[in-house]
Amino acid sequence: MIGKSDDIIIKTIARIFVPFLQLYALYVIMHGHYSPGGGFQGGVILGASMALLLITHGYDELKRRLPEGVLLLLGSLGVLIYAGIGLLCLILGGNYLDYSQLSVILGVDAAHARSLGILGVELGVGFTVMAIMYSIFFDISTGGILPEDQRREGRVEGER
Amino acid sequence: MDFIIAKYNYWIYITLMMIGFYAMIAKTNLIKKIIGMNIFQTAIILFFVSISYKRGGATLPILTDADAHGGHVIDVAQYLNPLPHVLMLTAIVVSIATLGVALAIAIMMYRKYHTLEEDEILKAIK
Amino acid sequence: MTYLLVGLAIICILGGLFFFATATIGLLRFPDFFTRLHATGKGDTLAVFLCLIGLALYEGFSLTALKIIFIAVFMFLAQPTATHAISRAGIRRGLKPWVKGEERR
Amino acid sequence: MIVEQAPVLIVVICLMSAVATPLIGWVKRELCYPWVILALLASTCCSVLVMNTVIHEGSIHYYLGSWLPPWGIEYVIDHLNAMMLVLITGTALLVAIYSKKSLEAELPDRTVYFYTLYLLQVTGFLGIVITGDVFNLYVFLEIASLAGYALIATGEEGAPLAAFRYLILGTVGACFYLLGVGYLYMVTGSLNLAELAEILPRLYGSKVILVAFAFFMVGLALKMALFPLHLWLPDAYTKAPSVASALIAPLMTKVAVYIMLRVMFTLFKPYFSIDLLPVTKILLYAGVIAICVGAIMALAQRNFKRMLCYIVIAEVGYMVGGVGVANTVAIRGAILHVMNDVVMTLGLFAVAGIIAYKMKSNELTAFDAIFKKMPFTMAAFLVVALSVIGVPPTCGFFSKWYLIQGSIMAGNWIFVGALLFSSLVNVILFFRIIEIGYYDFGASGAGDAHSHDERSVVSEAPLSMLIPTYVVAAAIILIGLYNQSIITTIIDFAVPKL
Amino acid sequence: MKTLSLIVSIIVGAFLMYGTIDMPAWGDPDSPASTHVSPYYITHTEVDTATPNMVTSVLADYRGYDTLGETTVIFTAGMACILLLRRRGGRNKDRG
Amino acid sequence: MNIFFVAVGMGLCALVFLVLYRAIFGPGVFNRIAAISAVGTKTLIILLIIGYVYNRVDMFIDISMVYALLNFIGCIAAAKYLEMER
Amino acid sequence: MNIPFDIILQLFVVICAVAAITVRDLLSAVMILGAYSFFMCLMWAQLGAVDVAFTEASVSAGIGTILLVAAVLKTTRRTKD
Amino acid sequence: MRLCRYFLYPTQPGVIEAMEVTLFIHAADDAFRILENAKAQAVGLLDTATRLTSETRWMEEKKLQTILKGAHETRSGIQSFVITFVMLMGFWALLSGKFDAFHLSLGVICSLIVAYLSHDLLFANVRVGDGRVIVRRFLAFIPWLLREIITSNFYVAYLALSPKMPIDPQIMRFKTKLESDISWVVLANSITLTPGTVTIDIADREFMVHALDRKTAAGLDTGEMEDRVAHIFMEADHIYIQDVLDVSRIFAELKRGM
Repeated sequence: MIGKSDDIIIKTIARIFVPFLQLYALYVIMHGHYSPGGGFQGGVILGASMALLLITHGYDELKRRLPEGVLLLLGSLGVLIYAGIGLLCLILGGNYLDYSQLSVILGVDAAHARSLGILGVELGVGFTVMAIMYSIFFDISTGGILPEDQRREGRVEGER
Repeated sequence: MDFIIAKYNYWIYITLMMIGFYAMIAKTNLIKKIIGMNIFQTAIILFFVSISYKRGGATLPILTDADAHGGHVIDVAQYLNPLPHVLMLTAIVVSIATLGVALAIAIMMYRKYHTLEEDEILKAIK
Repeated sequence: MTYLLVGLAIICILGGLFFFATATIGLLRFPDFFTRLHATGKGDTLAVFLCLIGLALYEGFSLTALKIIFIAVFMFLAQPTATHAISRAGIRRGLKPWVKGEERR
Repeated sequence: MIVEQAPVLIVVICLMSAVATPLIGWVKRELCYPWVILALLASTCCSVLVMNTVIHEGSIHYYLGSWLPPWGIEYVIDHLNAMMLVLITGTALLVAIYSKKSLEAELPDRTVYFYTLYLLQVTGFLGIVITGDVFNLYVFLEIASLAGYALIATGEEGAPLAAFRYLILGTVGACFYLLGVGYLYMVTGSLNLAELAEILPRLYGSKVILVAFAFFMVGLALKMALFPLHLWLPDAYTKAPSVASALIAPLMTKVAVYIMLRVMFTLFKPYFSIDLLPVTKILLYAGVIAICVGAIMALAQRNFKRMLCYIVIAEVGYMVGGVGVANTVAIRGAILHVMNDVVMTLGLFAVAGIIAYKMKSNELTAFDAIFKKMPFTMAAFLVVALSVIGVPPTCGFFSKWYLIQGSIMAGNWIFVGALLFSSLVNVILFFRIIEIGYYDFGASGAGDAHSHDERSVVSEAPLSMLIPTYVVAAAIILIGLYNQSIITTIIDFAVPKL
Repeated sequence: MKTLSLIVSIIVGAFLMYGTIDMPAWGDPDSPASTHVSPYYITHTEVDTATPNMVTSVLADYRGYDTLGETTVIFTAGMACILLLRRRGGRNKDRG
Repeated sequence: MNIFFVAVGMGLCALVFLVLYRAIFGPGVFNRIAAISAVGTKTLIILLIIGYVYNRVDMFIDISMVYALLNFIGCIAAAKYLEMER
Repeated sequence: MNIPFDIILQLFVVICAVAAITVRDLLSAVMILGAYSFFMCLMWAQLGAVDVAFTEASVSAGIGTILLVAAVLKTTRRTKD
Repeated sequence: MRLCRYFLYPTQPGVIEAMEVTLFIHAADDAFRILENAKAQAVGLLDTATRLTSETRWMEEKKLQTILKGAHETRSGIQSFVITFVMLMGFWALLSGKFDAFHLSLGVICSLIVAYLSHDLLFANVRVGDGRVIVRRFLAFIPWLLREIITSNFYVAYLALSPKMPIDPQIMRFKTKLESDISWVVLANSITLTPGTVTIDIADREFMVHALDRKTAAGLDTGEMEDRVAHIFMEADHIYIQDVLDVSRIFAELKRGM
């Protein structure tokens, strides 16, 4: 199901689009303060760009770029960043998720500390959403069987 | 007449909700049920977004440059109510997460029984 | 000058609307899948292009206009590719193209 | 500082360790089990700390992000919350200790993700119970539900279908709840539970409030499997893996009952729920029917776990009926029964898990001569069974006693009748099992000497499963013995002022 | 079954329509929803958080805990999919 | 000018209505995909026009862009999956 | 924004919803659901909920439809109702 | 690729420059002789020009290959990384519209990440050619394409609106002589956009095209578009009249320079 596409046109166009798509997703995450968007939306776009890469260039190409362990790590890391920022505020003496406490280490006033705290939180959300969306997509489109396992079993169903 | 004009948005959301609810209960196909679930959740989101709307030229819940740096008093009626939007972002996320899990369970079942009809699966289990 | 720009924008948008209309009519009237793709693949590309250029002209020279033009360029690349992908899937799945004299499907 | 921050730490420790579990499992799979126990232990300590603070200093308010209530989210912890917190963390800890062997037998290759979802489920429950914000409650309700669907779907043959039905109905329930929140928000403009409770009395005549209340109730009834909406429960809990059902069966329905109590008596004033609307009447009759149907259906089952599921439905009937009687004594009984029922259901499902682990089956035929094979397990089972029936020194007796007393005071003889009927049925149920287990019928198998020898050999469950079961049995007796002090220190503060 | 569910959904719909009678008119700027809590967000977002987009500031700061829960929901869904569908636990099998 | 934009938007809506006929009744999946990609392109323009009506185009342009990008991805994915259907 | 625009969009949404649950081919139903999400997104943009529209656009067009299509093709297109 | 080399290392590739100049001078004389002959022999012009251009192209190709063989690794690694980074940074500036230090540094970080992740995507097997020439020729190609697109749209409009709908769909196949994938993509998309034809499939260099009627199918068969695309990417040993004009213009420049 996630085999390489043999259509040269789609492959080439996807290849050209993917970097721009990823940069656009990062832009959406970073500029959630000023325009619509934020961590979740950007994460979804990142996940979609990886899904595009997966269906056009195949699993191996993607694995070379982002191994599965890294993906799992990113998925967990996102929530850990979010909860960790909250915990950091708690350790600095405020309540949980009180970003204004971050002004001590960031060296800016409270309002901007909150702004930066929002940025960090959005980054965390983006990581998690990217990894998880991609993972859900991968699981559903392959039925959860990794292609390498399939190959080991000698079956090549789905590698059309 | 006034009643209909003032509230037609709510009527549409109720219609959508009935459609989704009917699909969730009556259809036997699992994917159809999931589609119904999606419609149902979207209807509720529509309801919330309708709450946040203000007639009379209110603009998006993002401060314009003049208001952000002008230092003058911000007119509340000029901006839409942001809170329901926030709640609905969360609800959309929940709906997509539910969709993922539901599809995973449906695929799991298809793998075992080779059908997506609920009654046929029940027959196969018995 | 501004009047000229606005007039140009209106002409562009109306042209886009016209091509949208023909593409839609083509989509409805043509006899089979592949011929319908002709309508959407060509008509929509130009129509979107014209509309976006018109909107960008109306906006005047700004970053937003640049972004709109970027979308236009993007659509220029994406639309034919999507058309191609769909038609290829159709032919690979064994859809027979309509030939003259058959009933319309 | 720990004491001040303890409320948030209860949830956050659970959440962060849940998120870190896949990473730890990636490094080494065997580390997951001690990690989960460690996390739950820390969480339990915090919740006991919170409980202590609540008992001595009254209810706690904690402002997340330091934003004051109508604008930010706040935690409000009073006696009812604190009790639920301790119950949830304690149950989760016991089941986690219990889970090792059973999980290795049932899901050998998926333990890492199972533990992750396990912790997430506990996080969801804790978040529901601790929060003072109606929308935040919805979010955590969804966390708990999603984790629950997944845990149930990993079970035996037919579990996916049960999980799917649960998913559909659970989503309807959660969406109804969300709709109720929307209606309330529309006419009040606030999401904070305490503030809503202040604003709402001015609006009690409004139809919007009525619809919102009805949708809250229907949604929660779906989640707690009240009688006409209980159809998803038996399949789901029977077919789930035994660890999952030992976690979900005691907690899910009770958490829903907790939300119902909050909605009826904190969000809305008691006189709205009791006097202005016929809600309590409906709840009373629903409870009565649930008890009768649960008891009768339990009699008809040939599968032990399925029988327990119908008992759970009947127990939900107790609590809902107790709320429906609507006087102080009966509600006190209902709240005490929430506590007792968590413990008793945990004990029952733990025993069912042990038997499934040893016998590979939960059919009643597997109980042949089980007293000889597993004397210790069955001793614990006997204590739990006596409590479910309602025999005096155990805790089950006292909650039933309060319920009966309350309904007599209110003159609700039908509820008294239902309670007595259900006790009778429970007696029949458990004595049937004890009979099968005590005498060696030899119904299954070839009944020759060889199998007879095999049967009489003692093959007791592993200690990691036995110890939690015994803790539960001890808790049943202890709650029974000290019920008076529990009521005076905790439950009397939790009962709403009618 | 079909008629029954149709009846049920129509009953639910009718009940909801009954509820709309007392609702404030759609888009009324003076309805309680727009006057009670949200004005604070609109007027204070720039002062408190230096973020012009109030949706972001409410999402990540005023009600940041909700968003933490939301992220956890996503995480839960991902883990659920892996638990349900992956037949071999990824590379865990080889290492653990 | 506002009136003009609203009129264009209404015209596009009418066209979408026609395309919807193909999307709902069109024989086979392929006609539907073609129709839905056509709906997507028209939606893109309608979004921008809504932006002009609100006078905040710079906020709507991002949505429009993400729409274009993701509609393309969806189209490609659907085509690819259809191609290898059993 | 203005009433006729609103009513047209709502009409579309209802038509799509009815079609999505009545079509007898799952893949087509999923496609129509995609169109439904498009209109929902438009409607939210039109009600001024930009962030919600953004999320819906990214979720429905980006992931939701692809997930449903992948799931349908992983299982079957046949349905009885 | 050479484009960027010129931009980034303006002083370095002196060797290449020198070799090119000699080559060009060499070719210039040839070309002028040919052009003078062409006045007399109008028929022989194309043939000779063909030979000439293919020869120069062949020589240039060989030279480039020898030069670039050693530098291949660094090119695909660092250089494409840098180019990708610069392009992405430009894209970021377009998107962001905020030029203070904080947002620019964010942009640099994001561009670095994306460039690291996908530097080999944007320039994977792009055929080596003169970047400046390609860009210029591509820009020159666009007006023609636009004209074709507008024609095609009017054609579709005519077909859609005419009551009898005079169509006679055909499927035709032809082999292409283009070599690189990017040129295939340009060709295929141009075919899709121009009157009455849609590319359906490419397999083994064979294009499968659906045409609305016989005439458009025949129009495609002359291969004009393919020649234009080949001209853009300086491919295939086929000559198009513009190539000659191009070459002569270069030579005129050179002549003036000397």
